Amino acid sequence: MKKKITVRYFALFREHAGISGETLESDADDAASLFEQLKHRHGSAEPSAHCKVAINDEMADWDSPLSDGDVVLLFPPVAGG
Amino acid sequence: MKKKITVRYFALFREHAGISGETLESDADDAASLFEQLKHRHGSAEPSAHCKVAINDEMADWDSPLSDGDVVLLFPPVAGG
Amino acid sequence: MMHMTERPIRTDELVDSLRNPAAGAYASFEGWIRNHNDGLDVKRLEYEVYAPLCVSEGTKIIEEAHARWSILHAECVHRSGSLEIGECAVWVGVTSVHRDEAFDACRYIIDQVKVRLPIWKKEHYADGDSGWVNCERCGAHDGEHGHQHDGRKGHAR
Amino acid sequence: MMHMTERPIRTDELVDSLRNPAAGAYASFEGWIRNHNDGLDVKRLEYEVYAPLCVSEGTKIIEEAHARWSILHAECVHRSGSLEIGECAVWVGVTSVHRDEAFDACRYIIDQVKVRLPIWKKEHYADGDSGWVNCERCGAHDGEHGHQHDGRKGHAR
Repeated sequence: MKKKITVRYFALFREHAGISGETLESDADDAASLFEQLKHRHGSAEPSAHCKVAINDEMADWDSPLSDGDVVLLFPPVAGG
Repeated sequence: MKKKITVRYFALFREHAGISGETLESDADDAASLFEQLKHRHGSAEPSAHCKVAINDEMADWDSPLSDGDVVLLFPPVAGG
Repeated sequence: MMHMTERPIRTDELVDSLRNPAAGAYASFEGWIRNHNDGLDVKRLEYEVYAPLCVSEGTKIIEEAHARWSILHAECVHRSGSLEIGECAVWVGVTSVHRDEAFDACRYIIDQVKVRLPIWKKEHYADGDSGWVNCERCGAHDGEHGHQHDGRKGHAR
Repeated sequence: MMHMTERPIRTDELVDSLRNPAAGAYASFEGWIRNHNDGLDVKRLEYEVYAPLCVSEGTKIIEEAHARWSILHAECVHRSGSLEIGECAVWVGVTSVHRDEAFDACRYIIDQVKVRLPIWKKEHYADGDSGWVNCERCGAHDGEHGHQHDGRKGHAR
């Protein structure tokens, strides 16, 4: 089932995508699937343990389910030092 | 053999002795013996592991030998915190 | 509390906000912009942040520190935007009755802030080049996405 | 370097003396005069020091820290004389490239300073009484020397 998802890209992901965010239709069940579907955008080959995701301004796991209307934030690895 | 030793008392030891220092003749071979001889002054029963001694402005051990003319500093335990 | 700011961090004012007659120990940490990284000559850094989550996650970290150690106050402030060499990027301050707790909580907070807050830094080098720091751990491989690489860190100029 | 001072410790000026474009981390510790100790209401503290040995032993401690960790600068300043509640009695500041070393060296320096420097503190209590802190560990027993005791810490009023 198609859901309306708003995606926001940060830092390197934003530079790769050339946009800071977009709203799209997706049948992805979880955050990992969405990340995979959007790899042509954010430029990362796979959901790495070092990348993070937030859903509706809460940190989330990659296997978190997605619902219609969710705002998904895709975070490349943080600087860490 | 008698040696001329200058002793300085600090903090509690100075308050006990009622003087900050004195020059005296002593036959003490080491700092521990001198400390023992002066217990009526500094008020401490024995050279405790928590008390320290310095000889001629260098930290010293209790078994350090004493020489004629030495300046011996008797330190009660430091505040430590 | 966790705070984000685009303005210089005034640590003298921040420490005043922690003063408390019951406090015997104040441990603090500051991260400063240094002029080199991985052998490269750094001219300035840009911090991109997602402030809402920085504040909520940072506040969670500080609450964890309070739960774990007997401390009086703990605060953290992080900069965003463009920073010059020597500027303070992050400050953590912790007070407690005795020093053990202040040290341990201060260390915990900066360690967690560094790995959990959505903050990214882009280094600008002496030769005009730039690169996102640490992004190579992400799994973004050269050639899989159609942008220019400088070959140094696998990232865009 | 180790410094002793009878004047208020200005940590803002001290941290400026450590600034270095190569430094990425600044860890610091301050000991503040707190208003209580062992359940007693403290009004002020007097620090008696033997400055020549404080400086030489403190400098030795800082040299040990330099030998043990890769740090850029380390400084320590300790007050002497009469201090009010909230005043800074001791400051340690350490800079390094990365934070591990700054934290570890800072902790080492304050721990060693507290046990090795000839510094004694006398607390003055709300009721007018006073006592040397920690002196009970010394082995000075009540009644063996002819002075007044207040029975609290085994020490003179």
